[in-house]
Amino acid sequence: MLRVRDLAVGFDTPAGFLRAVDGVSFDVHAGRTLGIVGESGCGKSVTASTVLRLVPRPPGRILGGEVWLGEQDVLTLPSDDLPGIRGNEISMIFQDPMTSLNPVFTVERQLFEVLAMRFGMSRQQAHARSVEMLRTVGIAEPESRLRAYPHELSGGMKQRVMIAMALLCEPRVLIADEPTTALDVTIQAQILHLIKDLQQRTGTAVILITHDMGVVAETCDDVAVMYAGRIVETGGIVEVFDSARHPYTRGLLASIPRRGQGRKAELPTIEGIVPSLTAPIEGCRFAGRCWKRRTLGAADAARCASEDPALRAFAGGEVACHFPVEGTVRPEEMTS
Amino acid sequence: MSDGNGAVPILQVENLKKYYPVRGGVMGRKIGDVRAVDGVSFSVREGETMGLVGESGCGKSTLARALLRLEDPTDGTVLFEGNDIATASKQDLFQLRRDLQIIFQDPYSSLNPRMTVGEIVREPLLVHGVGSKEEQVRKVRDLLETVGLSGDVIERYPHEFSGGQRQRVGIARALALEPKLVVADEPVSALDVSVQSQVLNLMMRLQKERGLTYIFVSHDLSVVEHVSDTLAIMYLGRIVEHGPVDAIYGRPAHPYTRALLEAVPVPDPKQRRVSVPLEGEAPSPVSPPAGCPFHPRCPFAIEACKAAVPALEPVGAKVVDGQAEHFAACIRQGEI
Amino acid sequence: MSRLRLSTVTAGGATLVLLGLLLAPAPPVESPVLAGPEATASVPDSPTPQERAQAAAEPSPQSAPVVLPADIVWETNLEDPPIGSDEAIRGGTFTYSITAYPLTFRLMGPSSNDAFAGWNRAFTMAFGLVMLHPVTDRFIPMMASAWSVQEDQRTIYFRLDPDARFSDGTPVTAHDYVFTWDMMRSDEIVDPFYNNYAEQYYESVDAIDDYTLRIVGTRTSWRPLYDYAGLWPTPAHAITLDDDWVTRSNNEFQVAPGPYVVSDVVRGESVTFERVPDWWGDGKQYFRGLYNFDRIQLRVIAPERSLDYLRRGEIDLHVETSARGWNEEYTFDAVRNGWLRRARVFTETPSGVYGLHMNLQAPVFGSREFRQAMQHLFNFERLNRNLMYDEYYRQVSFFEGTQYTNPAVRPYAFDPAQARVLLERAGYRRPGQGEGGSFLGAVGRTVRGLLLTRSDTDDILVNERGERATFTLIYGQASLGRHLTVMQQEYRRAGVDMRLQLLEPGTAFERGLERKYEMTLTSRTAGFYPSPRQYLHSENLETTNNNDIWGFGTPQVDSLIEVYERDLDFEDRLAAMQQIDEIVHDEAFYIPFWMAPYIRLVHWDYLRFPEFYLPLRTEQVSDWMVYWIDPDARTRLEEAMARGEALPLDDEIDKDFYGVRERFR
Amino acid sequence: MLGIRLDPITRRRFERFRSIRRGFYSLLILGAAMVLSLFAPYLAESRALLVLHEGRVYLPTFSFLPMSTFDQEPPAGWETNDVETDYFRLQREWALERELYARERASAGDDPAALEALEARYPNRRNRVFMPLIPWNPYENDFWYNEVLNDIQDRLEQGEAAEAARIARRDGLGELADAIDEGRIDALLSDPDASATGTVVGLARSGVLPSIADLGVLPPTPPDLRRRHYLGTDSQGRDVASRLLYGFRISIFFALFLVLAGQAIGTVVGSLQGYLGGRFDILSQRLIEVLMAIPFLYVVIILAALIAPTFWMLLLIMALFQWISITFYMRTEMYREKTREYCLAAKSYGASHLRIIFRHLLPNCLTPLVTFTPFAIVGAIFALTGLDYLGYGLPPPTPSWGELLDQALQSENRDKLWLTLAPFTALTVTLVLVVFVGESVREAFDPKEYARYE
Repeated sequence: MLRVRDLAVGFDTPAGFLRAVDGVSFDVHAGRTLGIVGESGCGKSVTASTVLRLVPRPPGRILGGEVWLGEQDVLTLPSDDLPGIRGNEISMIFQDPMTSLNPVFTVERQLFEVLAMRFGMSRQQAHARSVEMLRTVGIAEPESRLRAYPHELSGGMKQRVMIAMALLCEPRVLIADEPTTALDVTIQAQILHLIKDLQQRTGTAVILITHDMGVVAETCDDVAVMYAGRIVETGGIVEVFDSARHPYTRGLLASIPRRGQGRKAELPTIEGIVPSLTAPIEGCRFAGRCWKRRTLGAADAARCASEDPALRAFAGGEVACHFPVEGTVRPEEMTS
Repeated sequence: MSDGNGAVPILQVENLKKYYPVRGGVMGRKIGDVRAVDGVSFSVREGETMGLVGESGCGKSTLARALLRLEDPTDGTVLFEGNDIATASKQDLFQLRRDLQIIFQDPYSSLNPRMTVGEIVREPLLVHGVGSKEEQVRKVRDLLETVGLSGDVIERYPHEFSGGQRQRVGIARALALEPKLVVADEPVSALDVSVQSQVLNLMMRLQKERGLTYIFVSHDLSVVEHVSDTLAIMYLGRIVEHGPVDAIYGRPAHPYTRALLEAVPVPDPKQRRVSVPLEGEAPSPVSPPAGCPFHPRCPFAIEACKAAVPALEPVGAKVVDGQAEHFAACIRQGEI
Repeated sequence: MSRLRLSTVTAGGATLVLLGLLLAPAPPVESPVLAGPEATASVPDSPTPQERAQAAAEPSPQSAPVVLPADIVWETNLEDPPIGSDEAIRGGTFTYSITAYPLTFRLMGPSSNDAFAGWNRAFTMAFGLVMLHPVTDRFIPMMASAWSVQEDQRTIYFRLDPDARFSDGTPVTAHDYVFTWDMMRSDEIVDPFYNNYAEQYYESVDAIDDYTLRIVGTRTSWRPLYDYAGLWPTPAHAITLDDDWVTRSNNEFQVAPGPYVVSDVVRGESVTFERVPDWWGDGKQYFRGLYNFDRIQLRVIAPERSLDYLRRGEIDLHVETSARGWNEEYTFDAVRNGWLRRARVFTETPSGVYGLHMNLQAPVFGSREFRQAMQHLFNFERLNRNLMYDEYYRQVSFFEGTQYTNPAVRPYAFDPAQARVLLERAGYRRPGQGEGGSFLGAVGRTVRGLLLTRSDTDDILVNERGERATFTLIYGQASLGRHLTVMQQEYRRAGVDMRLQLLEPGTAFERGLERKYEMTLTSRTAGFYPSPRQYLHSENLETTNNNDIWGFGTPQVDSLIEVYERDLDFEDRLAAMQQIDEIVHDEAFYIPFWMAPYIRLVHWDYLRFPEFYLPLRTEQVSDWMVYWIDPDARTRLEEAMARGEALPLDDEIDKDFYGVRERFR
Repeated sequence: MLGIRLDPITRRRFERFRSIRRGFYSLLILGAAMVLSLFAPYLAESRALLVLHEGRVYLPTFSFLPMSTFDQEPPAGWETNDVETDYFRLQREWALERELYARERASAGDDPAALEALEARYPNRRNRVFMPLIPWNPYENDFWYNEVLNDIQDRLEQGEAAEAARIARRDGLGELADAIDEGRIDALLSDPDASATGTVVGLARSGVLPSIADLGVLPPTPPDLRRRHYLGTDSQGRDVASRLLYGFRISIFFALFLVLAGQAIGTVVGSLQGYLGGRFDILSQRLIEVLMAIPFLYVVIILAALIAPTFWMLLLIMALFQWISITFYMRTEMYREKTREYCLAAKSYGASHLRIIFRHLLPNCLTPLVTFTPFAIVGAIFALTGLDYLGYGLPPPTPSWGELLDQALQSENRDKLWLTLAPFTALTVTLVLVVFVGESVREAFDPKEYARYE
């Protein structure tokens, strides 16, 4: 449904030019959910917005790559055609529903604009459709909610309205950028459930961007793990969670406190910090923090520092590591 | 409630209330109350960690701040080593503050961007006039090294640090006056998973080394379970369940606790939930429902739940020294 | 610049409106427009409380039947020369400018005192019983052919001119005067000024027969004709006085006894007067040579554009009010060729008090020597030469422009050396030069120099008590700022620090009246007869808010004022007043400024004037219509202009028939 | 940077400001002009900077030296001891002696007696006067243009042709001096074509001697290097350049003091409102609203009419109204900033309210203060100029731009371009510079990049 190839995006910052996304490729299939996970600053949100060419300029710049939506490359489209893509073919839900809804218009007005623009609906038609859609996203008393202004709604409610808006146009691809981060766990569960439910009904392809491994595990079919502007590992959800090959993915999964892990025991951590993306990086981006590398011989360790690993196919997925991890690893090994 | 296993209760909270007036009109007349914290009682034993869990708006942050009298409580007592913080005089409070410190959620807004790290950590020492200038500087270096930052960073400004490092600075500041009790208000919520584990490890190490008592406020049940000894679950300004972590996680007595635990997404794709654990949203604290505040969402609610606010009652038979340890505020706790 | 004219009549006031011609009162201009250095403000000139009480105590003569005294002696005056010229040629249309279109043609009631009202009064309606001859200063007949002032000095009998007719042909009778008085007192006219005037000045107005009138004033006066002959006839038959009168008569052309009536108007643009055919006054001694035009058209033209209209030939006459304009603008061909003529005609009218006033109650001005020093430091010549084109004349007398000036009084000459002597006598000396010499002083001056004010007040004189020779001058006329700052520099050079404070004009005026100032700059208009009591009598000292702004008053002057007010002998009065003039001069609390005793005229060659140009007592060209249009000259001018030829030039632009200028030398 | 350690935000903003060249250079120019204007008495002053007389050095800036010091002739009516030396004239008088000496020395030959007599005739030729760049103080009335010809005329009429020539030569009227020296003057004056009135003024009018054709005029006079009126004189013959300079000094410092005072009060009030909140906030806010409803200019005019407005007094009056607007910004800043956790942190270890406000909150709330200050300065300059224009500002003869503008806009001065252009240009340039600074500051402080989405 959506094929992204070698996407690269950079930003001008006071500290210099920053390559936020550097050669990212992935596919999304109809009716499936791709989770893009990673820690803050790894480039996952930039990737998502670049798919819609929503890069603020300045300071942002799309450096290269292709985004194929069917037979169209979104990145080479004339900018006049972009509104036809946005909302219609690809919709997006943002993390903060408050800033995504216009505070001076009622919900109905905002939904009406979408419907009028996309389908040329009259007010009556739009109203009926809006009520129906709000009901679909699980809003009780949709008639009265339509007359509400965004600030009169709770966070969960606003996110539901956002989803309703995103789905009004029956998009082929839905990008959800941290849709539940601002919400409580119980509400999060409801929203995630809603997205899944709707996806099953409409067959939309979903890209779910999140930093929460739990949410990914709960929702996604495929997962792509990003680190420092790159995808370091990708594959089916079970494969990645059960037997991650990349030391980073391993470390990430291990550092989450889990039930029954032993209370107050020391948690495995990934030491160090994400490298600065303003300076060119030689070799593997994770090399500086890699626990695996510390277990390697001098020659192999030097290779990590000098040679940039490409994504290689592995059983059930792809991994960008010269020395992928296999089997089980004890937490202490990762920490040392 | 006295000590169960030889540990002394360092903090005893009785019927603590914090109401915010709702004002209106030109001259700001009071027209109502927001009952952010509505009659909370619990105790914490020295050297232990009490987890405080709840969803946004449940009053847990307000409670944390009221404990330290960053907000003046409306009613109730907060006995710290026998001194009532809630009514302490200015001078007494000033002295008490040395023993009570707080760590904040947002490592960005909790550090003054215009002060160097050294100045930030030194401020409490300056305010309390601890030691000479040289001693203070030495102490600041020691503290920074204790939290895992090199002493050379004192000249640098917060923006030069990552979120995890900033949180370490915040911890160093909290430790500067060598407190006995530290309230950690969502200390890792804003951090990435890999960093989160680093900070949690640090906090646990400090507790061991310094015998600190923590009140650990969080909405992340996995984290709380990992670090806490006892747990209090809040809903709409009240504690609905309180007791040892194992007991609560093992056999939650309150339907809300149960739903909350179920809502947490587990980072294991093989354990996916099928249904949504809890419908609806928490009502506004301005107009809480009559009776049990949870009854509108509670799957087990009966007519009697609407009648009166249920009190915390001991759960099961486990009693230590004639005192129950596990409490829940549900009239049907035995039945479900 | 001709003196800007503010109506000087006040509540009950007998001051001149159109000087000499009409004794009829006019309400004060409501908001005095102050323009130019000579602008003046007026202040009430009301009867003192004592006088009013005195008048009230006397029994009213009204109760007796009105009969002519048997032994009545009629007076008239036909000996004085005519006002106009015998050479005058009748005919033609005279076009001139007014600043605003009239709001009404009435003379009483709301809005009846605008710029146009002066013309209306002078040419149509407000024809009083007698008038003052503008050259001899004696009363001459106007509507009345004879009069008789009784011994009580407030009862006057008038014999009306039987020829007098209104413009509709009806004879003017004594009843028309009674009607005027009734009308002035009526509520229907909605005019508090006239209501008040009629009550305060007239005890009774009675018609003895159709042509005999008796007027009784409210109080004894040594100038009863001046005070009580101001009524004009109103055609009782043409006016219905009711509640609607004010509105109805707003735009009504009035029936009037004068030589002209309003005949034609273009709303917002012009008003035309037309001469009454066979006007009854033609041929009367004092109307000869006057009112020569058949038509007078007044066009609404902004003052600053008036010269342009003249140059285009759209008006016949322009009065230049700016010294700069007079000296710099008349270099164009029409003037050089003698097509347009310029004349600066010297006249003499009371100019009132105008200059700097020192508050005698202010400590700094307590010393007469100090005040005299201030006089000697006033460098009028410098101001006149360098800021005013040498166009003005120093005012000297307290009674400037009246018959009571003391010719012996000379202005204080600019003499800083003498001023220094006087200042030293008053105890003021230069401060020691210590500051300037010492190192610390030098540092101090440097630091101060670096700050915001120049360190130029160091040389201000100081007296023994350490008080500096400093005072504040408050003033309301912003346009005078430049003259004052030049003065200020002159004073400063002599070691006197005069600070300037510009106030809102009304505030400055009030502060003067309340004597809340040290030095102030104000002016007062004056009547034909000076009224020294309100300015100089010690009775004013007890209160404020009167015209004695200096706080002056001595028993000597009080008694001189008594002489002036009570003595019926002119010589005695003159001696008293001249003595007052001298005392005021010696006391030196008033630094007289300057005046312009002339009218500057620019006119086309065909507009002709008598050899004396204008009568002596003329304030503005509408006062006396002595000029005329010469048709031959018009032809001659048109031919010369067509051929581009010059006409013979005048040798002398200044016209000083009465030797007015000599008095200022 | 200047030895002061700036926190990184400030430093970044400052660097950003510096990188905006227009604003940065405007600030440099303004700063230089302000510093320079502090030394105005050494730039524009009728007192000489230095006089060398008979081997002695005089510094007239620091002391009153009467005319007798240098045997200068006083103006008519004055005594030598009373009047301060006219240094500008003295300079020309001494220069004239040098000139004449040089001329006569060439023809004197080598006769020692003649040389001695010559030396004695020109005793001042070795003396020197050093005048400031603009040899006029802002108060001095120069009526030379109108008076010098009359002066010469008087001398001629009194038969003092030599003195007349001396004056003419001294004041730079060489052509006229030559005509007198060569005895041509009588012929010229009696020729009606050369002088219609038979006077020197008439001679000037006819234009026969072009170098005096512009004399005999009343102020305002156009720019003229001969008298060193670089920008001409105003309607009282005062040097426009000098008045502009002093006017600048007063305007800019007045504005600066006013804004500083206003911002200080506004910051304190606004901070307290924001920090304390509650009743205090509401009550003070209502009070401010009442105060705001008072028409400020009108009040100043009324007050100015009641008390003599000195510099500081006017400053005080205007400061009473100046502080209001900034309180709104400081209040909201404080409201926002006090909820930040670093503020709570400070509270948690017992920092006092004052410490929290001044050490922690204020430095983080200064953005509106700094960004609004340049615009407030513009407003203050405008207000002062406006008041002066109306005549209710600083009392005359204080040099001020508003007063100059007022003169320029008088109808009789409409053709005197220099009068209009000088204050207009000065005002425009100053305000544009300040606005440039302000815009740049704002840009430097604005965290937003002006980004555009496709």
